[in-house]
Amino acid sequence: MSANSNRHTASNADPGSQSGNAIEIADLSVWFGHGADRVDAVKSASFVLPRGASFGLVGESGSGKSTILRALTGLVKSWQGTMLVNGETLGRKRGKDFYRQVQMVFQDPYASLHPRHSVDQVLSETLSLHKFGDINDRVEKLLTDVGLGPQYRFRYPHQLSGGQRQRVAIARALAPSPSILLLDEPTSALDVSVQAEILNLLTDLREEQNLTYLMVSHNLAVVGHLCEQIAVMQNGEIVEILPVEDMRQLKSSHHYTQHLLEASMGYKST
Amino acid sequence: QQVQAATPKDMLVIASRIDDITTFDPAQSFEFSGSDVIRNVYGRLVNFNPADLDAGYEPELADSWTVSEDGKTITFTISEGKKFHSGNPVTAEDVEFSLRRAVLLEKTPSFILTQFGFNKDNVEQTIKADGNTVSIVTDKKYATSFVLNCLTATIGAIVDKKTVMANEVDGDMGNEWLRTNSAGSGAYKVVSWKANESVTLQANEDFHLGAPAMKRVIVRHIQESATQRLLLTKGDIDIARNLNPEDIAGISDNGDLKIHDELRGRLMYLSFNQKHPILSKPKVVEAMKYLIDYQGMQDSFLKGQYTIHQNFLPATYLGAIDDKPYSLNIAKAKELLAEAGVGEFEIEAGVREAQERIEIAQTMQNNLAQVGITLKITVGTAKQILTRYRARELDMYVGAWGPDYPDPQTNAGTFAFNPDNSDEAKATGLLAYRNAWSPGALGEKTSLAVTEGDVDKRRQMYEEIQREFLQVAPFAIMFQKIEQAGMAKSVSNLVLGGAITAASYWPVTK
Amino acid sequence: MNQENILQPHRTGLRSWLTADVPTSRAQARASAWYHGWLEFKTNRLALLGLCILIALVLIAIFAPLLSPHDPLAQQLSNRLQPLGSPGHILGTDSLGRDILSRMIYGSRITFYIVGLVVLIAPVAGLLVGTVAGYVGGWADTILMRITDIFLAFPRLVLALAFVAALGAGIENAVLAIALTAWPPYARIARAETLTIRSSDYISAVKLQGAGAFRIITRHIWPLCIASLIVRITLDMAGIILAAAGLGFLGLGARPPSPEWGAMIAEGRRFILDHWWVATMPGLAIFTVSLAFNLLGDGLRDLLDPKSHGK
Amino acid sequence: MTLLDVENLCVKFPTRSGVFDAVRGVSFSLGRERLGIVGESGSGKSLTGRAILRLIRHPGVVTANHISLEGENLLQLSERQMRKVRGQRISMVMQDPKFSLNPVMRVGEQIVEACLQHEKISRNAAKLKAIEMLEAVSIRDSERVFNAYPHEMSGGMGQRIMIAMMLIPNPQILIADEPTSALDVSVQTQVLGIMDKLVRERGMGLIFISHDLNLVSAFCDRVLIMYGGRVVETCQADKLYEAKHPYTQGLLNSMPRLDTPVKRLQVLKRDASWMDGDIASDSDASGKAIGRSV
Amino acid sequence: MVNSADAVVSNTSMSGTSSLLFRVLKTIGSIAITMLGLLLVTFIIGRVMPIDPVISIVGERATKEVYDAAYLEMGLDKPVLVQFLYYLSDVLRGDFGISYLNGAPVAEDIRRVFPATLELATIGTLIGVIVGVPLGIVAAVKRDTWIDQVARVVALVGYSMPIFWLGLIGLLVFYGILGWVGGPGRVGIFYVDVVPSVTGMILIDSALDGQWDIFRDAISHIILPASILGYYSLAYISRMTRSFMLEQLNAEYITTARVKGLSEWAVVWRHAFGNIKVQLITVIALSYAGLLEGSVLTEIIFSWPGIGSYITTALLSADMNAVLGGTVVVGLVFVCLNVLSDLLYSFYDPRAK
Ligand SMILES: Nc1ncnc2c1ncn2[C@@H]1O[C@H](COP(=O)(O)OP(=O)(O)OP(=O)(O)O)[C@@H](O)[C@H]1O
Ligand SMILES: Nc1ncnc2c1ncn2[C@@H]1O[C@H](COP(=O)(O)OP(=O)(O)OP(=O)(O)O)[C@@H](O)[C@H]1O
Ligand SMILES: [Mg+2]
Ligand SMILES: [Mg+2]
Repeated sequence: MSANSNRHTASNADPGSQSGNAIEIADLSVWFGHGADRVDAVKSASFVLPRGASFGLVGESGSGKSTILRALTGLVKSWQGTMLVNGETLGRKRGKDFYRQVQMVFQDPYASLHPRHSVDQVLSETLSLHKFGDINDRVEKLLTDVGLGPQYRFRYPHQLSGGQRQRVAIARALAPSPSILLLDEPTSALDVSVQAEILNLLTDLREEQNLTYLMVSHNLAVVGHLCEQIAVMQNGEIVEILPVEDMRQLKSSHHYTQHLLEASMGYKST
Repeated sequence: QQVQAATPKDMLVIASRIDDITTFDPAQSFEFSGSDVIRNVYGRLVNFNPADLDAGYEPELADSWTVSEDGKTITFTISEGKKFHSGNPVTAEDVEFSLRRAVLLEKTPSFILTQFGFNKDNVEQTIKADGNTVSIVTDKKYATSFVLNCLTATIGAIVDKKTVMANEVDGDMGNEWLRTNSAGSGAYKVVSWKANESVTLQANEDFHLGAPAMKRVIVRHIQESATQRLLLTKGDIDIARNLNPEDIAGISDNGDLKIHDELRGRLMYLSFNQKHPILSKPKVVEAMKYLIDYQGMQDSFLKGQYTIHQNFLPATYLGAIDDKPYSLNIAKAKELLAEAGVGEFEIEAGVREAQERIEIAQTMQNNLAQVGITLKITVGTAKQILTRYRARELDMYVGAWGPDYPDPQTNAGTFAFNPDNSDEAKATGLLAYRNAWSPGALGEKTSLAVTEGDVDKRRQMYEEIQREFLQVAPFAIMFQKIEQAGMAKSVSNLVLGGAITAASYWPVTK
Repeated sequence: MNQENILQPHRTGLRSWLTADVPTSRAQARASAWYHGWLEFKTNRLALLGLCILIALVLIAIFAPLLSPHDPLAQQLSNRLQPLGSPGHILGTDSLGRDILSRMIYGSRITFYIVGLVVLIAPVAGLLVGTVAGYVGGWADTILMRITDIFLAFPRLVLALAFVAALGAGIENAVLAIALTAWPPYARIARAETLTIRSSDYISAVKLQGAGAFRIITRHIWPLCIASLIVRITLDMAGIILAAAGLGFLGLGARPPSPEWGAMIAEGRRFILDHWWVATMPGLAIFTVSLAFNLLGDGLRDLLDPKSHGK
Repeated sequence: MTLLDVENLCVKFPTRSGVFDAVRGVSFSLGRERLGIVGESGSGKSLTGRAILRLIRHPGVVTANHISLEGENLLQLSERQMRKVRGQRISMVMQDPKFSLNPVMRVGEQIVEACLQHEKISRNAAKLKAIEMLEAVSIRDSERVFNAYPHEMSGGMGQRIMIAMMLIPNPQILIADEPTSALDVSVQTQVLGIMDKLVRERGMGLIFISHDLNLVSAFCDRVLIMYGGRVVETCQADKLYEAKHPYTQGLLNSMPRLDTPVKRLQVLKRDASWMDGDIASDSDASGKAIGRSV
Repeated sequence: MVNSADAVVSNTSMSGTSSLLFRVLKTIGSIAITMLGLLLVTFIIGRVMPIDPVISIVGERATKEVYDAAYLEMGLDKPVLVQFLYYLSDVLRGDFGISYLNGAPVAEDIRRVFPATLELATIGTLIGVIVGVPLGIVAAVKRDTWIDQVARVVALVGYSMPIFWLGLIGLLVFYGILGWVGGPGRVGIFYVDVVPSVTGMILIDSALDGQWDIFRDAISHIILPASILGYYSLAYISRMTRSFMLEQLNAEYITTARVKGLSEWAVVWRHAFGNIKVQLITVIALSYAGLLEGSVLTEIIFSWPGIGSYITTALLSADMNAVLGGTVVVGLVFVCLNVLSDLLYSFYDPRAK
């Protein structure tokens, strides 16, 4: 596989960031079930994210993109390999310290908010879990940060649109002031106009707070907009890692990537 | 409309609560429904004639008997020509075997015999057959009437030795086999018994009083009075034995049916625990007896099924008296309580889950409240309440007592006899003990009465005992049971056994 | 989605405070949520009817001394088993000549007491066991569910009797005994629900905040399991009241002369062929209560079910 | 030639806070062509499709001046007659294949059922047809899929099964609600090819609902742009990029493009005036109300 | 590439066979554990009861020697654990001891009373299902109309009117007044003990024996109590059916079915009902198990010698051997039904395979 050889290219690609890597993943394998039921969802994946980088994971459905994020956050327990976050090796258990550095935004804004908790409850619970003081002020600030006014503070999810829900989910992820944000298809459930708002928000936040992004998407255009580097996955393996510029110019060495790029240029009536 | 179903002419179908049957072995059976069956299946040395219960015991399997000089030995001459269902003749050997067996098996009712001094070790000497006679030797002199009355009890039934021993398992003297089978000489034999379901009896064509008219008797277990009533009115049964007063009233104007009343031996009483500091005051006990609405209850929810009776010997028993000094008198009760110097207090009554008893308790509660006594009623299953009663934990008990055998001793010996009142004695079989009451001189009189050979004297002694008992005992005896059986018009000659024995099916005709 | 109409003209008054699109404080948000719930609930006529019946019954229970024409305990043996509509006793009298109407009125107190206690215990216990089993999974799940099965497989009466045998008789213990036999089905429901909830993104999201199992179960899972439990409880309500009466048979329920409805039915059962009203009137009372609970339960389910808020 | 003509279609839902107008006076006509409908989420695209088939359930209310299928007003048909229209004459591919297939019925059974509903042929013949149809939507392992349950299918397969099922009775009109959203780009091409063929060779009318402006402009003949329950603009598909309505332009601009990167995406500024415009307001809608369709 | 997703799917479905054995083992294990727990609890209950088991056997007037002998014979002097093991080995041999109440081995009694209940409960459940399921479906389809409300009230009456009330009134009307059905008991008095007991269920026994008169008579006796039990379970079954159906009728695939032009009948029965079968099985199994536990009051009113009244009578007279024996049998049946419903579950629901 070309994945390992590309590893260094990835870290070289971002000279402007502070020293050190935000995420280093080496030889990560993840599986579900055991015995005959075993599904190998990720097979020895490796990549490196420098601080402040924005990294995209693309690939066909079921290729293990989400699984990598879930393994990183400890939601999946059965994995093997090495994972480093801000220079520290991750064990099986993740403490609160870890969650103060790494947060995740889920794909479906309709499923990621508790249907009986108001925005206020969601945010203040998160803040109090991380032992923050002056929760009131912080909640308001978070809401303004993600572009929701204080008028949304006491609403319940069913009173919000999809885009607004996704903003709340982002605010929740920002609450512990993490340095790394994992984004699992944050806009795929939204329509284009709302997608644009969320993408702009993410761009702004990254600039303001110097965040590191690891983003999963099947939409190359979205990844291309937000990321500097992308990894292409197929069937649990990372088949290629390439800078976004190469992608735009359809320069890729792997045939699957090539196929993906071509197809995403749009339907051609025959 | 469908035609009234009717039972066949030669079949008697009885609805009754028979869930108390545990066995048909006369040496073990100690329940009402069991004794009904056993009375019809087994002969005894002496027995009651259903046509004339008041006449007392008469010869049955024994032709005659003699009593020795010292009054300790009774010798029975066994009558000739009577046969068991198996065809075997009834012999002295069978009598010897049956009585010894009852002692040796040591089942619950064995006390009825062992109270005469028989035990495992001495039965070989004390109960002996010789030719066609059997002699029994008691440990001291007892009233002959007492001994013979006891022999009319279920435990006095004579079993067929050959048949029984042929079915012996592990030295149980046929106990297990007799549980569900019969080996008697009576009018009927047991065909089948399904617990909580039915008992079927088949007529014995060779019965020494002639073949019974009813060839088959089926007793079905029907729990509910209302269900019994429906079956009766539909003609699916001939006799319903557990109708409550309301259902009796409901069928009273049904032209096809009639109601048969018979005074039984069961008493309903209240008792007061003498361990209770207040209840142990004689005046308080007396006040209690004035707080019972005897008349009111007899005329309402007990209507027709209980009659006021305030002494421990049921009417028709030797020595029974009909004194009824007490009636509801709140003022008098207040007076007595004031004399005793007690104010308001609270007591707990234990009642088992029988509706009439719960209602008696509630009536009591109502009356007690009027003199400032709070009655807490604890309802429980029979076993729960009895367990506490026996452990002398209940302040007050709403009880019923049925005599074990047709002799005054059966009740005198439990109501008015309690030689050792200490907790260690554990004489839980005695009602006096259960209420922590020491009858004192009354107890001695009771012991004396059983040895009195002269019947009239003996009667007088019991009358005396009862009159005193009525005054001092912490028992308020209230009612005697009247059994009301609803039956088809055509059924006649049914005798339920009065106060002294069980039902007889052989005279019944339809 | 419709646009959020932020610039709504400001109205005054309590109603507008409650219906404000933009609540300004937690209290207002909560009150507003309740108020909206109420508005939605109100549209369900039948549920409203159920609520009214229950409120009426609660009022009857509270004001029993004022409402009942007679002392519920006053006996009059000479006046027993009076039929419906007899003078002074609209619903007749029972075996001891007590006024049935008065007894039913007082009995509502006991009924609510029983129902209240059981409802406080059984579903909570079931919820606890079910959610813990469902959320924690693995061994805890196996053990808890086996225990649930054991209790479920036990004849209720036997279990209740054993329980009371250990604790002693009395209405409180009877209620405890009923609760003890009633929780296993709730546990099963709660577990099934938990299994679907626990893998959802919003639970993952709180896990990512480092929240512990206790917090997730109590704050996040419980609120969602309640809807289906409510339906089940309201369906069980009649059963609970009658179970208390059944225990009365074993001497474990209310003590006489307490006018507990189930006990009244049991007492009246002897006369059912000739004096049917003695058992039927309290039976109708139980029917009314369970109907009311049932209607209310259906309404609450609609209200609480997160699916009905889909959009 | 016009197959379907819809005039002033409205769909309303009574809610606590008053009546919610989900579709407000939509009018269009469909010939033997590919008509695309685009618009943001919640703009009433799916409801328009369902309303045509009279599938809006109580308490929703559908009104229109007329919905005529080859001159026959669907609103006036009885429920029984309507069942003859559904599937056979107008068919609809539902939006979410995951929830739109019966989970406990085999895939094949569901397709055969659709086939037998309108055609008197033997079960075996129907099965053959079904398998043929599955192959047509490029499902390779069609025998296995025929005997499989929906949960064993991936999202993309589900979508193709759905399409096969709806095409099998040979409808005159197919309403396809986001039929390719879960498909891999290459399969998407094939599936679109089939629909394209049906339109061109058999003269089927196709209503193609989608989010994807690029796809619609490339695939369809005409495009309706919906906003807030109304059609705000109709244009030729190839002229989509020249659309005049600010909403349409906004949509186009807010899409990130792989070939032309921008620093910030343009965000749609919604204008209250888009909600009402040149189209008749619903108050004068005089169509026959259907109290309760289905 | 496209079909890589398909490959994953087929992969998982292939592994189904090997996990079947695992599932069977697991099921057997869980039955065993549950039964062991059940036995432990019954054993503890037997000890906890404030009733002296020795007195129950020897009678209250027994002498000290008799008492002590029985005490030793029953092994009550041994450590509790040893006693439990004794109990366990007895039960495993099918020996529940002797009933104090009627002196018979409890196992024998249960063999007699359980078939009676089984017969009654089975017919009751059948009635409950045959009426309750369509009622629930109609109520769901016609949600919030008067039909729905009537169905609700009918069900609730079944639930909240005490069962003996219904029973007695039923007897009075159908037996007493109209004479349409047989009276209390399992067969008429002439037929008692006529057919040989093979299964203990009179309907089956008489049919096996070709005694159709008795069969008819037995039917006329069972129909009323079974209907009353059926009414009771109908209440529960119809409510649950309704709520399951409502959920399905709102599902998207129902709209799909309508798009195909299917008739309402096919939509409701073939599609929606097909999806609730699985849940219904669990509900029906639970309610069947509840009836098998014995509806004491019905059995009493109809003089039906079943396990419910057996256990209750035993309870009332503190016949602990009978209570515990009955409990174990009821528990076993319950657990088996549970497993059976799980099996049916995996049979009917493709997703559970
Ligand atoms: N809990 C699970 N148990 C078993 N298999 C799982 C589980 N979660 C995911 N998988 C399998 O792991 C593989 C990778 O799944 P993953 O969700 O990471 O895919 P993805 O790349 O995110 O796809 P998508 O674009 O559809 O979200 C898939 O084959 C999936 O079926
Ligand atoms: N049963 C209903 N009750 C009330 N409102 C409804 C109902 N069904 C749909 N709506 C509302 O109608 C509007 C239009 O819905 P529709 O499904 O047509 O949107 P859409 O354009 O298809 O959106 P998407 O692209 O997300 O599928 C939405 O706001 C939706 O919330
Ligand atoms: Mg994913
Ligand atoms: Mg849609």
